[in-house]
Amino acid sequence: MLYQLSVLVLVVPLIGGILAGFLGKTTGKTFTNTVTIFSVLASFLISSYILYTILNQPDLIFNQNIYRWLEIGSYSFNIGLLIDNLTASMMVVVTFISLMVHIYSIGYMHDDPGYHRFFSYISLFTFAMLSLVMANNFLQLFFGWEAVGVMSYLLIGFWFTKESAIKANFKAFIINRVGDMFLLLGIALLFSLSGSLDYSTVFSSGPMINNQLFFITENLSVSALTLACILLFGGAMGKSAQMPLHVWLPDSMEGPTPISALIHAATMVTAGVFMLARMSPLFELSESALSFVLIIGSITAITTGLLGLVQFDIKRVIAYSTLSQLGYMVVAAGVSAYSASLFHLMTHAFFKALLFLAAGSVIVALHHEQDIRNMGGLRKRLPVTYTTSLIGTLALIGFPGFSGFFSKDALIEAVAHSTVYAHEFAYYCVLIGVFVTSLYSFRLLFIVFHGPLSEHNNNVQEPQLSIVLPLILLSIPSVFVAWPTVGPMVFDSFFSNSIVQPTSIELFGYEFTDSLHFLTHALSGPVTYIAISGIGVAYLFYIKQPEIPNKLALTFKPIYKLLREKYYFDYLYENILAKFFSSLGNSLWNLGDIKFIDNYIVNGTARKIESLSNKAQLLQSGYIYHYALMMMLGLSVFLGWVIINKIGMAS
Amino acid sequence: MIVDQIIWLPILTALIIVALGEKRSELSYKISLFISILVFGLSVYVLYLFDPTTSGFQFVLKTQWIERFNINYHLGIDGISLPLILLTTFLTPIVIYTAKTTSKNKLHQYLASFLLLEGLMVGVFSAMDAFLFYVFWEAMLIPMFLIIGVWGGKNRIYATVKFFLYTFLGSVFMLIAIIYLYLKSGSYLITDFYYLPLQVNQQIVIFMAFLFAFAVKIPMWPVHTWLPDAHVEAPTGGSVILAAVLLKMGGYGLLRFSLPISPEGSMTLAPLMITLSLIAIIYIGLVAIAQTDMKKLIAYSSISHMGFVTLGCFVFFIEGNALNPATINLAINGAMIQMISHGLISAALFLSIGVMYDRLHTREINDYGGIVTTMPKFATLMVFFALANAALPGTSGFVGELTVILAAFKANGFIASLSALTLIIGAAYTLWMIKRVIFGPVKNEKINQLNDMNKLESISLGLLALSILILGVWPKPLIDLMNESINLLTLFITGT
Amino acid sequence: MLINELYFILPELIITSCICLLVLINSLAKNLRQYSGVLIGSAAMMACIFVSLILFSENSVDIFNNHFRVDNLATGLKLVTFITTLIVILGTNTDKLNADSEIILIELFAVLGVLILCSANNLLTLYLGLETLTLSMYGLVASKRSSEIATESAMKFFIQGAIASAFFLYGTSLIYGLYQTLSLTIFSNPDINNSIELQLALAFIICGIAFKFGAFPFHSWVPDSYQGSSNSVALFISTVPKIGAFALIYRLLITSFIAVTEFWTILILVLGLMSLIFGNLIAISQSNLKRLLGYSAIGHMGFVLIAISIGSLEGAQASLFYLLIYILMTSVAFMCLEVLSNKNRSIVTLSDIKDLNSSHPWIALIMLFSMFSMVGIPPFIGFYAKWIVLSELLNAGMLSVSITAIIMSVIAAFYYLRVVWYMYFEKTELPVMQKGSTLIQKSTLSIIGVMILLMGLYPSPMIDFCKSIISPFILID
Amino acid sequence: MLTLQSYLTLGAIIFSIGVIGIVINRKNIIIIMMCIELLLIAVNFNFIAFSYFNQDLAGQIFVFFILTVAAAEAAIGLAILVALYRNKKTIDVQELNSLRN
Repeated sequence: MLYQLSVLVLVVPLIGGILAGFLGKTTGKTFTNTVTIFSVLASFLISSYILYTILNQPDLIFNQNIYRWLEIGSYSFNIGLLIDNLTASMMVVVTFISLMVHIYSIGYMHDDPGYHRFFSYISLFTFAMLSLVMANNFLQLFFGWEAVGVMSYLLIGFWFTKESAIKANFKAFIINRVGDMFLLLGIALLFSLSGSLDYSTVFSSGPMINNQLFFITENLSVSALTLACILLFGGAMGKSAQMPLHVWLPDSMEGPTPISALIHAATMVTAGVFMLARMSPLFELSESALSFVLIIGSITAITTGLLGLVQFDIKRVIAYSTLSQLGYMVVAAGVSAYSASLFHLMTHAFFKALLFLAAGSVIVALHHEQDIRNMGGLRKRLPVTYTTSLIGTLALIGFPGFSGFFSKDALIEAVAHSTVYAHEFAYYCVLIGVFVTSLYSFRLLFIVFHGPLSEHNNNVQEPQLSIVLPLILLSIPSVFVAWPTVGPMVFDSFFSNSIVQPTSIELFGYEFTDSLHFLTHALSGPVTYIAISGIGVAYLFYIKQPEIPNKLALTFKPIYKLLREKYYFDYLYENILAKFFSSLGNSLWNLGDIKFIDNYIVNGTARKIESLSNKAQLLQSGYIYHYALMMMLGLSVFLGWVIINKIGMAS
Repeated sequence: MIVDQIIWLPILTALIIVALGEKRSELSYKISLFISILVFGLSVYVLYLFDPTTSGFQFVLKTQWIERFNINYHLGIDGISLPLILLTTFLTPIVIYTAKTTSKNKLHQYLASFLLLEGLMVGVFSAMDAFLFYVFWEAMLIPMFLIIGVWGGKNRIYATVKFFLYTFLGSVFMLIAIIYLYLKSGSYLITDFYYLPLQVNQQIVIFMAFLFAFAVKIPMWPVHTWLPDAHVEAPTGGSVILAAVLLKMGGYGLLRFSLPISPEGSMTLAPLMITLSLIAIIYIGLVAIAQTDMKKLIAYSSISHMGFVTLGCFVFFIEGNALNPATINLAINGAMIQMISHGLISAALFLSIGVMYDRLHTREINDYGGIVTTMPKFATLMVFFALANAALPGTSGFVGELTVILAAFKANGFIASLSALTLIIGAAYTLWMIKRVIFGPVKNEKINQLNDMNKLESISLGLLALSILILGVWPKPLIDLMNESINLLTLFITGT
Repeated sequence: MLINELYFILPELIITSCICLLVLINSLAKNLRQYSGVLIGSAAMMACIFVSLILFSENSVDIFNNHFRVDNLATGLKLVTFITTLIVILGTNTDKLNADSEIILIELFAVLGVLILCSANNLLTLYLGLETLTLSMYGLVASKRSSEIATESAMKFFIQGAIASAFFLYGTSLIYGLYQTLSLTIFSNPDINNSIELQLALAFIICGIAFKFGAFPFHSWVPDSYQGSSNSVALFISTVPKIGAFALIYRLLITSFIAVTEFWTILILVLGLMSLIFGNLIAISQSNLKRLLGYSAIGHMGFVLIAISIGSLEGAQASLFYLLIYILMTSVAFMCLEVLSNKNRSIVTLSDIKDLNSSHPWIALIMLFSMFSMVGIPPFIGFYAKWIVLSELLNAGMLSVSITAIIMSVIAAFYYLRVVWYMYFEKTELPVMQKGSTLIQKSTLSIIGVMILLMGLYPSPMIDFCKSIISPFILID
Repeated sequence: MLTLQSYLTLGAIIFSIGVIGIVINRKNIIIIMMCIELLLIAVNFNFIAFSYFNQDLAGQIFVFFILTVAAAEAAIGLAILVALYRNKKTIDVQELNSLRN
């Protein structure tokens, strides 16, 4: 029963997407959005039902193959479903956000020529994402992994006539491919060790793998498992945009705003985090892999947050905040507090989607104006948007009581109590990160909504309902979702059937009784105060004395430049690596192929033969006495040969 | 019997069409289309009759041919040849169908050449007698030579002569090897060669002799340079058949001759072969990035993809110190799938380029841009094919590369990692082309005038897209077809 | 018993009588000239074919005091000669020029010479046959009296031919001096001593033979006479005399002088390789189609000689097989030219056949058959020729030689391809638009053109034929 | 007393003279034809010498044939020469080189 339902969850958006894609153009907008929205709604309802059921009857959890994809000798690769708490909750999150975005897009994409294309893409994306989270084996994981990548490729480049857009989506795909390569290699390594791609088999053989070695050279070797985990995490770095593979995410803002909300904030980018949680049985076995994860995560959390401070594109600011939040989640995974990271993933999904959609509604209201320097004082004009984005911001910085507060605090607790290598470093990173987060978030809020209202924004008003509704719908969970869920999800054994992690005591050194108590306990920690101080500084900088930031920028010019240039990563990738490889290809082609092989060897031989033939035909002078001479020489050579032979024999 | 018909029906039709002459090319178009579809039907019927649970040859047909040298007209089909035959008979109708997109002079000869090619290619894949194999193998050069030379581009003569001499030079060494094996075994039956007791150094020599022929066809670096020229100059149909089927003959030869006849030889030379494959995958991939001509780009990508075939054929030799049948199975199956899927994908890509070329008469990437705004349907398919070429999961392109990489990793992590670079490089050159050709602002007025695919084009491209998708979503049936035969091959390789 | 000895030389008699008949007609009834040659010639050939088919069943006899041997080889080669000649005669233009120069009459003389060569069993007979053939060939080449190059090439041909026959005779004289006999049967005695005198004599004789084959460095007459003579003549001299040459080498070396096989095989091998290499190399840089075919003929003769140099029975069979196939291919090639040209325009250079595919698709196709057959691409018969020679070479363990041969044939492929690409790929402003040739010619051409393909599809009969006429009992070892 | 040896030597010398004559002659064809006759004479010399010393007639018969054939050959040769002269108005060896590649 449940199995059929889950298959339905998977298939319905696919069908919706296909219908929209093929018939959308002819049948018109209403058909398109109805079919897609209803399909997504259906899968949302079903997945909520599934979640509900397995919460009540945990024995219904199942891991079943749909069909055998490939069978070679003893190896078999399957397509299958693994439905447990982790999957179910992810399904709910994904489908809910996707539903919101669908509804939102009705308004946002209203007069876009590619309307039906857009809807079919996002439905297909939903399908891909679902197949990623519902996978019960690496093959399907990889399939979903790449499929979401492709959908994001198509959606970033949705406005394909914009040079910047197609540049961004190309970049995004290639960088994701780098991650995917690592993921594939990790999968291959696991396969070569365990002989299967099914989660269950691989995980069960984890301990056995653990003490195997992978020989880099005859005498130099590493633990195969650690290598595998790091390779897998390499994949996560690509998808979840961790340093140094993060550069694609800010550029991906070239896509329509709903996409930024759906793919580049809520769902796809969290695939990496989800994968880490999924692979917890393996990661838990390798201390060093965990600390690698931890270090990468904390670096990302802090550095990308700083970048958010100097951006003027409303969406880019949020994008950088997404990056840093992803860093938080990875950090949590690094200290093996997977539940916390997943919890943060969930809350973040809600409030970040909210923030993006709010930004989107601002953009729509201002007729696709994205530069915050041209905004200001919009709170009177856009009350709903203002409130909702305020809620989102508060949730983001982890203001007490908001969902973000619980998740972030639990996460930081975990880091504090961690004993993994480099946990102190991580701890300071996340603490500073909290400050930075609130600073840039409120900078954005203040600049956009407070201050003087520029006159050309005078007649701005709230966009239509389909845009505003999702904001309201999303702000509800952004505030409250954590209250009931934090206990079971983070501290209790909600994920115990899908994730291997230490007990909450070991993790947080704190006995959870109820959310309120957790709140009060959290207030004893530094986090909240750091966050509030961040707000204060932001108030000072952007309301009281708006000139300070510029002063700072001038005083710390090099640092400012470094931030503006995003640590020169783009420069490195585009102007050095890309250039290098294309020029390498060029020279290989010109020198290797054309000059050497073709001209020198192939045509060279031809020329040689031709010249030989020209030399040889000089024999045919046309003079009879030459011919006669040739004949005579021929004869005399023979005779001479005979005689010499004879002499040779004689002597 | 039926195999016989699959071979000779197209060839006889070709003769008839030539006899019909230029006046009745309309009629000959109809005839050849009908026949080629009929032949495809026949081969599907073979598929239906084919028994995948047995490893040996089926539909065997044997009659005396040249008594003096104990040569027989000896045909048979096994799991390795059947998929390739299906590929051939599937693509030929498409090529013939799309022959009408542009007006050609001497259309009848064009069609005849393709029918001739089809028959000969099926002959190559179904010959059980080495001599017969060689006859088909060489005879193929003639129609291809004409196709490139008569209906090709500006520089066609250079290209086609280069193609001919390159391949001819390669295959004569194979002839010597075949004769040598005959003198040893007293028969030209390929399967008799498998049982010959050969010293390792003899095996190496024989392997090299065969390699000359197959490496040129596949083509492997450094004997690949005929391919880009041939592709660029060939008419669309020519490129399609060239990339989709002719290249596969090389891989087929490796599986049919080199590996089972000289296992120790292959074992000894495996490092060389693997190196060449990796060079093909990486070096050629990088070269592909540098291309400005779409056909050249796809040609180089073909070489790079065929690198996976050769890798799959040899990588298992370096696993540990003992051969592991499981890995051999995995790798060779991977190589086979890679061949089939590359056949479909490259065919599709060349057809798509043909679609654009017929409209704008240029293959330069820089002359294009923003195709999608005027040809949305076509652009969708083109992007799909491009992604398939970049080995996107869910398309057939992924299956082969996945299996080969898995097998490679079992053998050696570094070779696997190097070959996995194709994920990046392949995506880079394919999507780089897509970015500049399909997307972006409309480049010039001509592109504004373009009209989307007509019925011919959409049907043929659609068929290809469908088959690529199906193979990608559910490759199991294909594997089940080959599994037994490949098991047998594995036995020969392991020498048990 | 003279009468039943005459029965065995019936073909020769028929030819001779036809010659006389032709001479009479041409001199008495001038108006019949134009067709008399073709009619009588072809009739004679058919008769001879019929007769030699009967003789084929007879077992071999030596007649005229062992001067004349009629065995399988003789009859078989004669049969081939007749068929070839028939084809040639049917393919020859029946225009005024050919009629005036009575080429068919002279061709019949040449055929007579070949026949005598085929069954000569005595150095004297051999010499007479040889001269009959050579002299009439001089006449043929010079038959285009009014043309400069024809006469010039004839002159050169004559001089070289004379020198060659002198060489041959000198060798013969030495042989005679050594053994006081001219009868070949004596020489086939396996225990004659391998003296230096004998070797010197053989060296002289082999030079003579090499000239007949047109092997390097005795080849210069081949391209000249092909280019100089008219297409009709080239068609003849490129085919029939080669049979005589083979008969010569077979009678004189393969079946005689078995004792010194090791010696003469080396010389033949050297000649073969040289002609293979030089013929094909020089052919690459030819623009005149007939000259090109001449050099390609040298290359092919290289193959034939290499095959003979194996020195075994199979070698001889392979070389005969190659020779017959070469004759078929060449006659097709030259007949294409013959059919295309008429008195207004003679097709000689490559540029003449540009875009032939548009004007004469069928003839172009046949020419393509012959060209690819010469390259050695299956399924055309030329491939089997090369393949058999190669397998015999490998069988004899001559790997390096076979690789050289292979490489050379790949190089040779280039100029054959050039002919094809001129016919198919090039465009031209003055296509061949003339209808010079008769229906008979066209149909003959079509038949033999298709033969190239059909024999390729089923070569067994040809192989068996060669096997049967080179009967094993000769080689004693 | 003359031995076979000396006859053969003489024949050889004549033969070589003939060949060399052909090769080094740059003037006209008539000389070449004479040289050819020399070659044949040398051969005849050999034959006769052999047949005399070996007491075997076949050689002399052969010589008769050679003579006749030589006559015929000369006839044809001269005929060609005449035709050639009619066309080219020269028989100078150096100018007969129109047949080249």
